[in-house]
Amino acid sequence: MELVFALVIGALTSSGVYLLLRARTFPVVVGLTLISYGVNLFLFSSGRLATGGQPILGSTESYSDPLPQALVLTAIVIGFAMTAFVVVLSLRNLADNEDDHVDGRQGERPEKPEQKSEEERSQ
Amino acid sequence: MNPFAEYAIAFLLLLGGAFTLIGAIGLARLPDFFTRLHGPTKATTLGVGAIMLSSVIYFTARGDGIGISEVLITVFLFMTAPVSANILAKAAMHIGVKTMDGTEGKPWEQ
Amino acid sequence: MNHWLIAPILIPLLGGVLQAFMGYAPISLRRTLALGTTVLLLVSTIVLLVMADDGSYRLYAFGNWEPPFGIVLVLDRLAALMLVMTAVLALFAHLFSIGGADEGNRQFHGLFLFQLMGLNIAFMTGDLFNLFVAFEVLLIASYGLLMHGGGTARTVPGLHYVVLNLVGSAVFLISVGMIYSVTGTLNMADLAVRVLLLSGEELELVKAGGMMLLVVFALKAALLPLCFWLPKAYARATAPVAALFAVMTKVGIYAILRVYLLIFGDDAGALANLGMDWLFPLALITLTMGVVGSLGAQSLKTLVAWQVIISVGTLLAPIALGSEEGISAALFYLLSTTWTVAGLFLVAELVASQRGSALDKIVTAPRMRNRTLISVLFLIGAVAAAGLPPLSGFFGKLLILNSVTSGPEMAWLWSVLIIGSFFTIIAYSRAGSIVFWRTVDGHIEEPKPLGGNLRAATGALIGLSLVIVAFAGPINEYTDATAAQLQNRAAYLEILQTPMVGEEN
Amino acid sequence: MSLPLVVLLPFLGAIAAPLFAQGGRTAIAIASSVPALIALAALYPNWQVLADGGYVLYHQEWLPALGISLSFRLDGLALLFALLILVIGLLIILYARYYLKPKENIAKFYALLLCFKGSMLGIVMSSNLLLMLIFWEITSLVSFLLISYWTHKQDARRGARMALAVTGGGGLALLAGILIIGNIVGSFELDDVLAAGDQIKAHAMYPVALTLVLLGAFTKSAQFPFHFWLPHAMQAPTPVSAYLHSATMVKAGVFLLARLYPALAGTEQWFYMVSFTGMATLLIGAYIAMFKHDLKGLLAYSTVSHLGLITLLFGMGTQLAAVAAVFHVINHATFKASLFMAAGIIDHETGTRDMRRINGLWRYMPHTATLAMVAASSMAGVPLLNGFLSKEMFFAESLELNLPGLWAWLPPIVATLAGIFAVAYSARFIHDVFFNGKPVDLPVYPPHEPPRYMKIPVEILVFACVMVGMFPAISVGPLLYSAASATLGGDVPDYKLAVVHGLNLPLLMSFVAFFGGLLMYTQRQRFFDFHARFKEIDEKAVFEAVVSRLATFSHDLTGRIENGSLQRYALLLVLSVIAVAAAPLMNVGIFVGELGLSPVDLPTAIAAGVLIVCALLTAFLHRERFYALVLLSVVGLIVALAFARFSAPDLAMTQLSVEVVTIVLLMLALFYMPSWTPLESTRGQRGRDALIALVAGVGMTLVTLAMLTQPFSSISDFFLENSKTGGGGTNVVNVILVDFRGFDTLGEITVLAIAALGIYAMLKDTALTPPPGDGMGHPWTRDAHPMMLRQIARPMLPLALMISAFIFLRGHNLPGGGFIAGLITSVALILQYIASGMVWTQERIGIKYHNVIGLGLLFAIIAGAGSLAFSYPFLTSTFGYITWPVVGKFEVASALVFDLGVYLTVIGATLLALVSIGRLSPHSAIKPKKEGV
Amino acid sequence: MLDRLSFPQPWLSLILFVTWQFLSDGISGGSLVLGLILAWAIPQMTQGFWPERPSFMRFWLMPKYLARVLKDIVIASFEVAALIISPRKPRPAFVCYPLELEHPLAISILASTISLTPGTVSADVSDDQRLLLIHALDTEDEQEVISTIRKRYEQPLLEMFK
Amino acid sequence: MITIALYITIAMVTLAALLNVYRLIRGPDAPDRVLALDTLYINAIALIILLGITLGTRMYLESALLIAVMGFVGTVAMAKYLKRGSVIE
Ligand code: NA
Ligand code: NA
Repeated sequence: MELVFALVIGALTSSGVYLLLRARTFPVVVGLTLISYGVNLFLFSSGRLATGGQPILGSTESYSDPLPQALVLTAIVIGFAMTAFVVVLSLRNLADNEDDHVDGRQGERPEKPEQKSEEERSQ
Repeated sequence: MNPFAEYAIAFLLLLGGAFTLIGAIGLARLPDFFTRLHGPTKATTLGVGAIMLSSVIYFTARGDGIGISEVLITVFLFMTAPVSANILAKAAMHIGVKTMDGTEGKPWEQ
Repeated sequence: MNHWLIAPILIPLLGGVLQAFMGYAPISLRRTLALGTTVLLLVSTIVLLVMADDGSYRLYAFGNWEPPFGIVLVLDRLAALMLVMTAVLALFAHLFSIGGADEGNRQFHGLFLFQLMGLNIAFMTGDLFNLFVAFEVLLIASYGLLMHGGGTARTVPGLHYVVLNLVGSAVFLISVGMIYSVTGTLNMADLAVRVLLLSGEELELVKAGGMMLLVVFALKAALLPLCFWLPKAYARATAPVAALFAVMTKVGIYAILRVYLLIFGDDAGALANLGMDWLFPLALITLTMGVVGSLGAQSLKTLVAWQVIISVGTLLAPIALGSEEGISAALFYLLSTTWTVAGLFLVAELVASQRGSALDKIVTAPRMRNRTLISVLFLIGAVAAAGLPPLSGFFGKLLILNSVTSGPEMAWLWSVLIIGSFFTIIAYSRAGSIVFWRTVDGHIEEPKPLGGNLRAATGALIGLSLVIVAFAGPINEYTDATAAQLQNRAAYLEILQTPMVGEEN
Repeated sequence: MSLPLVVLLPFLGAIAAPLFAQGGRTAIAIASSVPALIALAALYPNWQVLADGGYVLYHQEWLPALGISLSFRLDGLALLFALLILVIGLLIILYARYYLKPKENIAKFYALLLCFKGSMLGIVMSSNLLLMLIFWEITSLVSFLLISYWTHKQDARRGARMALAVTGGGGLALLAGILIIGNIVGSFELDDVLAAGDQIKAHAMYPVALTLVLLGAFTKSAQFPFHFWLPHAMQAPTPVSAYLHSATMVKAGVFLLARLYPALAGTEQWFYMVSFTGMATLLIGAYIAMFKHDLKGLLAYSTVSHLGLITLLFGMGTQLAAVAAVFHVINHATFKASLFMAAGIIDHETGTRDMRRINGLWRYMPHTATLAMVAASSMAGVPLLNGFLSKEMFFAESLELNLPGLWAWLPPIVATLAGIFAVAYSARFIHDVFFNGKPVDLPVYPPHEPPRYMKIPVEILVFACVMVGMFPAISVGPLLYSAASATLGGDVPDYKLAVVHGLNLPLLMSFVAFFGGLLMYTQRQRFFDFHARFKEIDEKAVFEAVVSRLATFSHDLTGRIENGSLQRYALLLVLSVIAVAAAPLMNVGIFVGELGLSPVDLPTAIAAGVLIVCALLTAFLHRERFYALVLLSVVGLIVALAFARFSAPDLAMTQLSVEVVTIVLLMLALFYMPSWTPLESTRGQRGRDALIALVAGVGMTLVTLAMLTQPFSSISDFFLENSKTGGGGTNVVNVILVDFRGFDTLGEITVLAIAALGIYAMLKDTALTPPPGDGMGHPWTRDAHPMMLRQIARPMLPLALMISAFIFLRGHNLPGGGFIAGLITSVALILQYIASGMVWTQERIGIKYHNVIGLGLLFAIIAGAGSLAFSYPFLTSTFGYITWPVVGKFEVASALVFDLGVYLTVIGATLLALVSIGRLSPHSAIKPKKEGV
Repeated sequence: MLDRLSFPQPWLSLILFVTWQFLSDGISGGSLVLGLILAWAIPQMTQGFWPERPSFMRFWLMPKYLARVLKDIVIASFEVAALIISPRKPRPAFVCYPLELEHPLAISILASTISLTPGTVSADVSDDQRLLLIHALDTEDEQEVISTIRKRYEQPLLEMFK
Repeated sequence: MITIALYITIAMVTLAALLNVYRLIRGPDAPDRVLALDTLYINAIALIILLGITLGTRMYLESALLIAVMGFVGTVAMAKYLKRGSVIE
């Protein structure tokens, strides 16, 4: 079980990291989402894996660790807020720069031309 | 547990499983989108409905009180499945997915 | 339990909530309330500073749950120092924003106050996961603030900043998971106790987690090679936001100080001084990179943004060496550089507002309005930033130089710091002489008048470098005491014994 | 107390002087003179102590941690320099009163001059090395501002920057040197340092400290090869040149040599470094001075040369040489300051400083000419003038140097050669300016004598030259003695101050120099021709080019590193994480810990397999964006199932609801984006990224495996034990969220709230043009709100609200709670938006989401703050059981109010975020109102 | 004023009340009171979201209709299952069904019924709500499909929504 | 008996899910994928119910309910995106 779970987290991380390194906002956002799935599962599993041990008092004999669950719940909600923000930011990027690159190929108005008037070159 | 309940539960489970599987087979096997649409909308819905029913009987028979959530889920599924099918069909017609050879009539323009 | 401890969190929170409700209230009312909140915050942090100065640790246990089970706030000298530093900075940045930078977006004041709340939680929390939450609060507010002000220039750097920090947050959570999975606790003091018991695979897991945490903090602190998100983001942020952001990298530095001295400090056995051997060379390279960046800067704001990077390197080098003197020196410099850099961002904004289309670019332009005032402010700021006498930056750097006494570290730190200062002087003198002195004939359309708020806020932040010099003795005593307190791990651990309300006697 | 006052007074004056600007230039000049007058008066009472070989000390602790104290020390050396600074300073103030044009900002000038004066006094009177360094660097800064006083002149700005770079940089080296010395001695107090000379010289770090200190001294005193800044600093107004660049600031370097003489001198390193630097400077300065056509340029190089002379004297290391050095400091200050002032007068009156145009001024300004000629003669070393005396001492000392073999000839030859050059350029100064035919094309013609008062300072200084030259023992004897005594640390050698010491070798050298110089001057054209063959280096241009190159290089380098590519930054971050985590993980031998692996059941394995396949497919097929989203949904669904499978019902529910909201959000965004990502990366890049991704994934797998198989205990037993009794609920996760760790939750809903507010703010004036149809060429359908969907959405809302209420209320005891309930309500409302559109739905909701968010946070805060009234800490929960008729017994918990806050915030934030995006749609009739102030 | 206290959608309220009793762990005083509150409050809040509520409806005919549909679903499901499993190719057809029902809710119920009963899926309703497009999985005679639907489902619905 | 029936059912539903995933990956058109996803959601409901019966707990029923709700909304949103572009307008 542990191996399967570990492989799942590994696959999520790998896919997420690969997408994170893409050149456009959309894959990056998808990559971040995958990473956060992986991270949530990881944090969750820091309390170890249990079957049928839901931490509802009285529902079972032995309980799984409730603390990581609470942490992950917090992490999920925060992750959602962050994802929403970054999605909207990529929309803003699209609006401002008319395409969705994040690799420096656009969006940056070149600063070079203004260099001419440097003091050093004035004479 | 009441043996009658046990039989019912087992029967409903197997029935539900079978229908779910058949719905999935339909989804996998049928030739075009519109024919595939038939599998999930009913076979799967019915299959899950049967499993729900077995769950209701199971927990009721165990004396955990009447399980109504399952019924709620089933009702909900029966209400939504046609709408999902409808809106997906509309999307498919909009995109203009191919219909299988020998289909009578035509989808509407969207 | 002393309820003053939650004041720096509740005050901005309530202020922020109020702002959320008041979206459509007249701006004057919103401004008044927002500024009032900041003033109240400052007052509360000063109270805490006075309390913390007795050298004891004060604990605030949320929900009256004793640590390590509940979340606690811990007030000590370091926390109080960070709180006051931030509140002072915030007050002036806020005052500046009221000069017009807050227009065009009704959420500005709310975001500003929430950001302060996040910062203050980060400075006070004694819980590792709550530190994560604090980071998220201050980050999400900073994302909003960074994008404040319209225009397209800040979108791309904003996106970089946000995405990198999201990855950082993910790494933070992984670290928390790794550490929790071995120690089974989240309270920092408890962690400090438990890491001593580790061995074998468990130890390595915590070590890896701790190192990843260091990467997260280094990302916040903008340590090379994780600093490249900063210059453009800061340079393009609205001025008061950039000024407030001067404290953002310091959160990373604070976190390194807090977590690494407490959990992975000298006494942490096999985990002692985890990662510090990485930190020192990286700090020096960061400093160098900052100097290179500032030499190549083509606008004042970019120049100041790279100064932030320089500060980070300057601060982390002595921290990495870990001596009490070094930490004290770093704290002194921290205070100085944070305020100075913030002030310089505001100066750059004044320049931009008075130079027509040339803005704050380091190019020749027609003579700006209000040149005398602005150039004097720039001069003072630049002297303080470059670390020349007689302003605060000099004393900070001097303390840092003095804190290392021998060995190759001394040679490296001295060379990099001193040569770096030299090139910083060149960068500032070049920028200043081009921007302020070199003028061409031409017309500048009537600029916005420099309102009293703008002058007062900028003048005050810049002037603080003089105040620090005037009170250098007491401040240094305080930072000495803070460093000593930080090094005394055992004293911190006593918070675990604090009785809860109703348990006293 | 008088010592710090002396230093402080000029600074006070700098603040006060501008206040007199209203009163005109004379008023402000008088006001600016007051500090120096008071200072002189304050110094006077100390004279007797000094004359007796003692010194006055003032000590006040400042920053003990740094070793900086407010220590001042007045001894002979300090007094000598203080007098130079104060007296010449007074003369400069008077002179500048007439020199500056009426429209120029004289207040600023005087203020800066006074600041300079104060910091210069600080240098010479500090008894703490770090304090001295502070003043040292202030002089660099103030001189920067003074040189660039005429900010509109490019040369002035450049000269100033160069001066700052060299002297400020030297100051930093000096700082390092001082810190080393302080470390060796254990104190920065001058007394301690001077007393520890042997200790310093014996220390391993001595050569380093010495080099650094000398770097400071040499840069400040314009020693070769740092001499180049000084001539360019002549772009300053002449009073500045006269004051800073002849009398005071450049003397700070040699002052430092004198000050630290007992501590550092007397070693081979000292001897070679100082004397050879001095020698080179002496010769090179004198040589170049001959060829300068610019009056001030000539004086500047002459100054360089004389500073070299003084340095050489200090370098010799003999006591007599040191005395000569101190003596020459005085003499050079007097004649050079007067020469600068004369040059300034000439410049002022003729409008140029070019000696090729200035000729025959004797006819126009005989008075000034006389003064200048006397001073220039002193510079040349003509007997009966003060320059002659110290030069003789110098010649004598140059013969005393014990260099091996033929090297012994070097100093006297250099000295004589420099003497020849000095005579030559002095002759040129006299002849070329005041005689040599008629002026050529002067900008101001005819020139005449300057205002009366402008000449007074020159007269005074020239008078001093003559007095010292003729009556050295009377005029300067005691001062020199006490200064020399202070320099040498007590034992002054026997020396005689006489006009002529008789016929000896030094006198012969003087003769050679004098006639050689005159001869050289008469043959000047040959030398000029010879010199013209060498290309002259314009140091300023070089400096500017270097700085400019540096700036461009830095900019390019920065641009290459900080290239604006998120990919690179993210790569660096990922690599950093991998790098730091790798080392410890390498030490983990076997990643399967004590607990070993447990068996896996088939459905779990299949689900995991599907998840893995879908995750990898998402990565590999991401360019087809909608497909990627569908795959992502599968992943999200299986993650939720995993939570359920491994005993986390709350998480499963949260994950499910968040997942669908996220997908809706992504689709809202995808509408505006290209539905395809074109292939842009190279195969190599993809391979590299895949490799890194693989490493990251393998790393996480191993870590997870190691983690899951370690035995474990945690603080959670406490939560399980106290959840019911202390928190009043049986759903431990929920009790943790609203009670044990309620503060996290408060932070978390704040995050949600801020995100929504931020999103709203960010989008309110964003305009996006959506594509007219999908990526495959189909225009969008007109049917925005299909009928069946609308019909199903109607009953869905009340049903969902009831489910929300159910999930909310049971949350404390069973899976559920505020978050999940809030998300269900949100999703139900989102369905209304999807089914019936923005306008329709918004009309019916009728509340501002901002207020819902605010209300939610407020509920949470109030629930938390209630306990404060009972002086329990924030967020202390309370619960109780109440029995009502009909209703029966039920639980009332403050945590429920907190959870209600969570519920409301979640709804407000989720909907505000989604609706803000929805409003961008061109079909939406709800347009964001343009926000005013 | 009293209007505000009424139950704007009594049937909905009833359904909510009953459902709540099922959801709650057994019927108790608490669940009754809470159910009553919810049954009142939720329709108060959501009534605006259901503007085109049918003004008249014979609810009592509903159970009979539902029973018939359920029976059809179960029986016909086996047919479809058989079809899916069998190797025979289906003979699909798009059928335009002219609607007699007018109320949108009624049309929706009919369309849903058609979709749930095996062999047919409602693919679309025309803009003027006069035609229903049905996809039949395996049919030879379109008219038979139309008449079956008309007889078995639309007529009862017309009764209900009279 | 129930246990055996349960295992067989779980196997069938899991197999069904696999077939859904096959269709989802195979496509060929976007509506096919969404349809497959929708079906997968419904299968997931069945799996959760079966999990609950296996574990003998009803703690996961609400998760199943939520899958039903969320699956529907997700499907609707995706379908609307495919034909209309803007999901909320
Ligand atoms: Na001439
Ligand atoms: Na409690």
